[in-house]
Amino acid sequence: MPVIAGDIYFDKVRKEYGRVTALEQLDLRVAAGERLVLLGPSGCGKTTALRLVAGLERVTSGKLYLNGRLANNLEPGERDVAMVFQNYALYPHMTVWENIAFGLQVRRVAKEEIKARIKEALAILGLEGLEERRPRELSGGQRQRVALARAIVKQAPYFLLDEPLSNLDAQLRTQARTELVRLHRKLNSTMIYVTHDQVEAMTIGQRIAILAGGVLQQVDTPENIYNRPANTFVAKFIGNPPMNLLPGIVKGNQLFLGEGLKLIIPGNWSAWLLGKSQNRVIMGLRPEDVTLREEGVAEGEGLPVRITWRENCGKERLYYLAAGDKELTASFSEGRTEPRGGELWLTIDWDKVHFFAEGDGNSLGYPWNTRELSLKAYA
Amino acid sequence: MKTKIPWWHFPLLLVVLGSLLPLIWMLATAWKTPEQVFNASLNPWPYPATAANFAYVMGAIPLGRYILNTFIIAFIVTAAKLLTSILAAYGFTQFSFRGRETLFYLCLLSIFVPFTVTMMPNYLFMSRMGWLNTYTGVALPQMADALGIFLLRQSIRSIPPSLVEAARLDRVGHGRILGRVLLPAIKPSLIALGILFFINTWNEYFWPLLMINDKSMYTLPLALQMFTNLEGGTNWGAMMAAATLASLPPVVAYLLAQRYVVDTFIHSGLKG
Amino acid sequence: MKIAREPGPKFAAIKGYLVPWGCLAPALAFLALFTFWPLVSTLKLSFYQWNMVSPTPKWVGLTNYLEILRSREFWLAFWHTLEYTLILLALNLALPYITAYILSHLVFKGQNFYRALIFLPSVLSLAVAAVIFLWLYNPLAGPVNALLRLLGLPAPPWLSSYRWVIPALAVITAWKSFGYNFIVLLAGLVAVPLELIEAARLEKASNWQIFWRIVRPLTSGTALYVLVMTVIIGSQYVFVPIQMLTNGGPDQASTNLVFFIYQYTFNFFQTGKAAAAAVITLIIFGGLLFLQKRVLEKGVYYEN
Amino acid sequence: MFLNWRRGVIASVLIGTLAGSLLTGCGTGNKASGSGSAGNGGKVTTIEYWHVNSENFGGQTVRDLVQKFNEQHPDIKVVEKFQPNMYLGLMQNLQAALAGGHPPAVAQIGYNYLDYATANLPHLPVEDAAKTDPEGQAFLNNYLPNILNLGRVNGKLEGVPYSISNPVLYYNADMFKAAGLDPQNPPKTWAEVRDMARIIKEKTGNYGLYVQEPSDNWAQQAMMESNGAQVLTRTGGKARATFDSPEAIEAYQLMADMVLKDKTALHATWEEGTQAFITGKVGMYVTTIARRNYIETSSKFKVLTAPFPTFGNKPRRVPAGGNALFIFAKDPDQQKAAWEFIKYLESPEALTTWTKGTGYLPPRQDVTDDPRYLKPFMEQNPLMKPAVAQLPDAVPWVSFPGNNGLQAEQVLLDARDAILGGRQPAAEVLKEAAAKVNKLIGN
Repeated sequence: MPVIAGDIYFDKVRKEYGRVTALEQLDLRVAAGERLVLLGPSGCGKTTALRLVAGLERVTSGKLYLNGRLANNLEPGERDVAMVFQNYALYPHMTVWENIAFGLQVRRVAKEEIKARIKEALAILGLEGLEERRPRELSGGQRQRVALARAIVKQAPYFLLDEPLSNLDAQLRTQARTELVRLHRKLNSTMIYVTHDQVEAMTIGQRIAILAGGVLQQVDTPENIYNRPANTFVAKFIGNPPMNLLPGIVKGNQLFLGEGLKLIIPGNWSAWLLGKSQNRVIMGLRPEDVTLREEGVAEGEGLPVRITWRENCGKERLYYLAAGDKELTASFSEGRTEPRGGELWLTIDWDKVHFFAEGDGNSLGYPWNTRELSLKAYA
Repeated sequence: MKTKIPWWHFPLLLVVLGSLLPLIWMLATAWKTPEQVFNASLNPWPYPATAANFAYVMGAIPLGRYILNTFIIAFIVTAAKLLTSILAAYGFTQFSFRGRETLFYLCLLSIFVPFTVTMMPNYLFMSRMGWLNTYTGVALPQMADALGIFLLRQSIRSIPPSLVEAARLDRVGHGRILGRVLLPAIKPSLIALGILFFINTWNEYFWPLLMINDKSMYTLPLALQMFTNLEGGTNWGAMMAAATLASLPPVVAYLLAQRYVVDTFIHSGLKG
Repeated sequence: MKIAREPGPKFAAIKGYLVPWGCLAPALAFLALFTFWPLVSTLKLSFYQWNMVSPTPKWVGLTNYLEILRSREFWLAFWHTLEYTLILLALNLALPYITAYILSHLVFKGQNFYRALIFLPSVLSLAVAAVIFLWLYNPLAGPVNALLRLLGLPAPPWLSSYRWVIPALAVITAWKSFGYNFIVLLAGLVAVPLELIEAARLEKASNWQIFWRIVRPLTSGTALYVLVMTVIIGSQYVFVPIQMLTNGGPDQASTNLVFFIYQYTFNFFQTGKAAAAAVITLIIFGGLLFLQKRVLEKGVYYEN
Repeated sequence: MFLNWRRGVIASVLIGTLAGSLLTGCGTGNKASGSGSAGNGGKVTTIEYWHVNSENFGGQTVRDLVQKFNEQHPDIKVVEKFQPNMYLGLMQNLQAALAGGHPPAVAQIGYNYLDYATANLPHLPVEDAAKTDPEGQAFLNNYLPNILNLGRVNGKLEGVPYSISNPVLYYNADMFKAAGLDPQNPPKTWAEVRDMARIIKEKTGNYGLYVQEPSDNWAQQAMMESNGAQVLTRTGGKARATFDSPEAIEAYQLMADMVLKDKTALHATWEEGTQAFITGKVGMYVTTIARRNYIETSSKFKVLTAPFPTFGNKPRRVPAGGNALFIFAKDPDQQKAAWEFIKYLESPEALTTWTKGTGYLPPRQDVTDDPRYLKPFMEQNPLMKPAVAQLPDAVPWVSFPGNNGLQAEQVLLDARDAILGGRQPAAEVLKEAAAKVNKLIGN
């Protein structure tokens, strides 16, 4: 059931509820056929953005285009969007079949056609045999798939999903993620997927748009979001456990992180930071990118740390470290040599370090070419 | 635990007794001869029982006609109240516009306007329109009910808004959103409310008393007063027979649907 | 894909208003015509002297108000309204509250039996209730007094006694409305999570403590609803037995504000005074509502 | 789709029924009212007749009379309508009907509302109606002058007296015997009433007396005025409440003493008092002759009647109870039909039916004594005799004038409750009440 997809364009879109601003000037283009994930903590405006596309909310200012057409004043029913709600919004008094057929009947789709489409959708989602059940007689996963089926039979150019997996247990969720991606490949529609779960975002999105406080933080591929976070918010939000962020002062080729915590910055970074003329910085270090040594290192080559707590998470081990008055996390996946404890030295792989400006938290960039990873790889 | 149970049944049984005793006496007196009425008023078991009071009542008043009058009025009022309440509840929940809350609270305020404050102008209005002694006169002022609007608004708000949103995305019109999505979802509340409206209208005394003075248009509660006329002397047996007959339809309806009625009352959030 | 016609903003605006107002219109029209317009109309009438028949109502300014506020009957009606209300609060709030608590949390068998029978009187007409009690209260032959005499107790003439007429009439109303309030309160009570009560049981709280410290605060929203309804609807319900059985007598000992207004309208045809009394009543009820909003709601717990 | 279609039909049927029932004004009620057409040319003039006669109080008699009249007058159709709650109820509905512009053509007006109705309700005085009829004056000559006066207000005949009743003393002959009293010698004065009541109480334990207490002061007026008081004194067109005179207070205090001090008299509603008498719990009962039939048939003992007791040698003065017929029709044809109907109701034949069916006394002397009409009935019903004998003692039932007349009546009712309920002595209550009434009626 391939559909002709359309693109979606937010042009300085703003949404206010009374005195509360949910979205501040969103500029975002979703390409036709693309799978975009809106990611952010609750209250960041991601669901609002989705509902604006659906027409369930009206834009306060700015323009919203669907397929190049101004959509600000279109009724939801005129927009040709299919949507899966967080709570699935299945009509409790209708059977599975009636739930799926309802929208099509309203649109006066021919009976035969309705039958064919539902059959196909049920087959795709493995719902055969459940046609006569009512929602309350279904399991959570089945309900979610009925909601999906109801959305896909519409064969709409836009496919909107509002945290569709949040009510499922962990195992089902993993399974559903792959199903969703497969489904999208079949449908070919433009899909916006809203979630607060970074794993879902990373696995489902071709691109991820991260929102916080109604402001768009970064839009990029999952790899770039992870490897090249645009600011401290993204850096901290993506990755588990989150990135260590250590404020410091750059003096020449030296970085002072605190009392007795000094690092020598290698040449390429030193020149780069000099060029940014920013001496108050925040250094970002992912927990998996640090090394702990038992033997001492030269001054400026590492930081003296102490282990305060350790956690065994099965596949990996987490170490909570104290370096002077700073706290850090380090993680070690299985197989890596583990330190025994006591006085340790933490060393850094400078190829995996991030620097942000202290004031606005924006990334200071990288001294090497940042465009090596591109969107094309995922097309 | 078992030893605990009987003790608490005692106060409950007292309450049940209080609820039932007046009814038992109504029934008993209806079957008594005038002599038994006065000389054995405490006896709840009329022996020998007589159906004379019922025969007298049936002969004295056109009972069928009164049942029909009462039913028609109760039906019109119930249907109209449900219709206006449903529409208004839909309007208050599905749209946002300036002054919506103010308007809603204004509606609610009407619950607290005592009937006596409005009765006089309404009475004059009806009499000027020539609607005294008509079903219209009795039914028209009761066709909207703020309590109904309030309770249905609560019910609609208790179902997830996404149900309606999903329908809107499917280009479902307002009529069908209401008819096929919302109403089925709040069916228990609707039924409970309908029953409540029906019983209340069936039992209404005051407004019909003002509106109707034509005997052929009486409702059952009004017919009762024909047996309490002062100069004629009260025939208690007949009066209780009439009271029994007037109560029979709602009581039978209630007993038949009893579990359902009470359950819907309990589960439909009619608590407000 | 078909491209739909894009409606102009003006069209959208009109269409946007048509449906909501269309939905609200019937209810609002009826309420406006039969509740709010009469309210205004009553307010207007309260400044006139008029007997409903004469073609020209006479403007008398505040005279109606002054005369009413100076009359003994009005203040009797006022205090009696309070008296009725207090009795009804005991019989139609406190008693059903406790009954519902017993049924919902202390008794596990016969739930349906109790519910069904306790609710039964509330499907009857107040007119029926009044007629039944007229017989029960009959001073010479009525069952109540027959029983009292049998027990050797004094048997007062309930409906013509200064002391007993108000409680006697209030009982009629209470009997008829008890079941409804009981069910409403029961609905509130069964919604209280059982875990909370079990937790309290573990603390060895007595049944009364559980009711007063846990159940009552958690159901105070429902109770407030019943309270307001008892105060406002109660005085209107009491009207029916007053009108049918005592006509406010003896010597205005059973009149209340609602009956007072009725009496001035339909017995004395002093429309203006009746209207003035209606306005005063409305102000009193308004004050009560305000009080409820400001004072009582502070202590109320709402689920949402 | 089928499902949808069916639902649509049901919905539209429901809405249709609703709208239909609203638009048509539903039914039977309205057709009869008012619409008088030109009486000539074979057209039928329809008029309404409002009465207070419930099922067990002459309702059937009214229907019979109306049916007979309609048979005799093919050009007039009378529709009878019962008004609940007696004359007060009828006045309420009448007031409303007038406000709405659809009054009945003929209605029974209780004598105690005569003044109020005349002053406040637009009507056609029967005196004027009679003038248009050549036989009118001759017709009015059939009445006793003091009876015809009952329909007069300020000298003008406003309504034709129709139902007449007066208060008599019923007594339980069996109980008299049980108390050692002579059933053939009922009390003639109130002093005797008080003594006998005491004896009955002592000997049988029952109450001695009950005087009716409905929502009017009819029987109490009889007591006060028989003691020489005037409830209302009219001087030069002005009326003044005078029921606080020593005579009035004395009469009332006597009653209060029997209730409160002697505890030989019952203070209860009319309903309860009647029951008490017919179930043999009260020895003597002062109430209207219009209740004779009910009392006689309901009592299991021998009931006798005596004239209303007097105060010593003072003349007996009993207010006439019952009603006069008023014309409220506005259309000339209807007015004519109304007058025809009144003449019929007041004809000897109709009055005979009326008296037999209700117990009211006929307002026309020629009916009572005529063997063709009521004479045989009167002979068979000796209980009627005292009432007939009292007719010359009839005085008008007090009707308070002015806009507040109806409220004045209520003040007197409240006073009765206050005195007999023991709130205050008669003197204080009546003084207070008289001041209030005087204020209400404009003094």
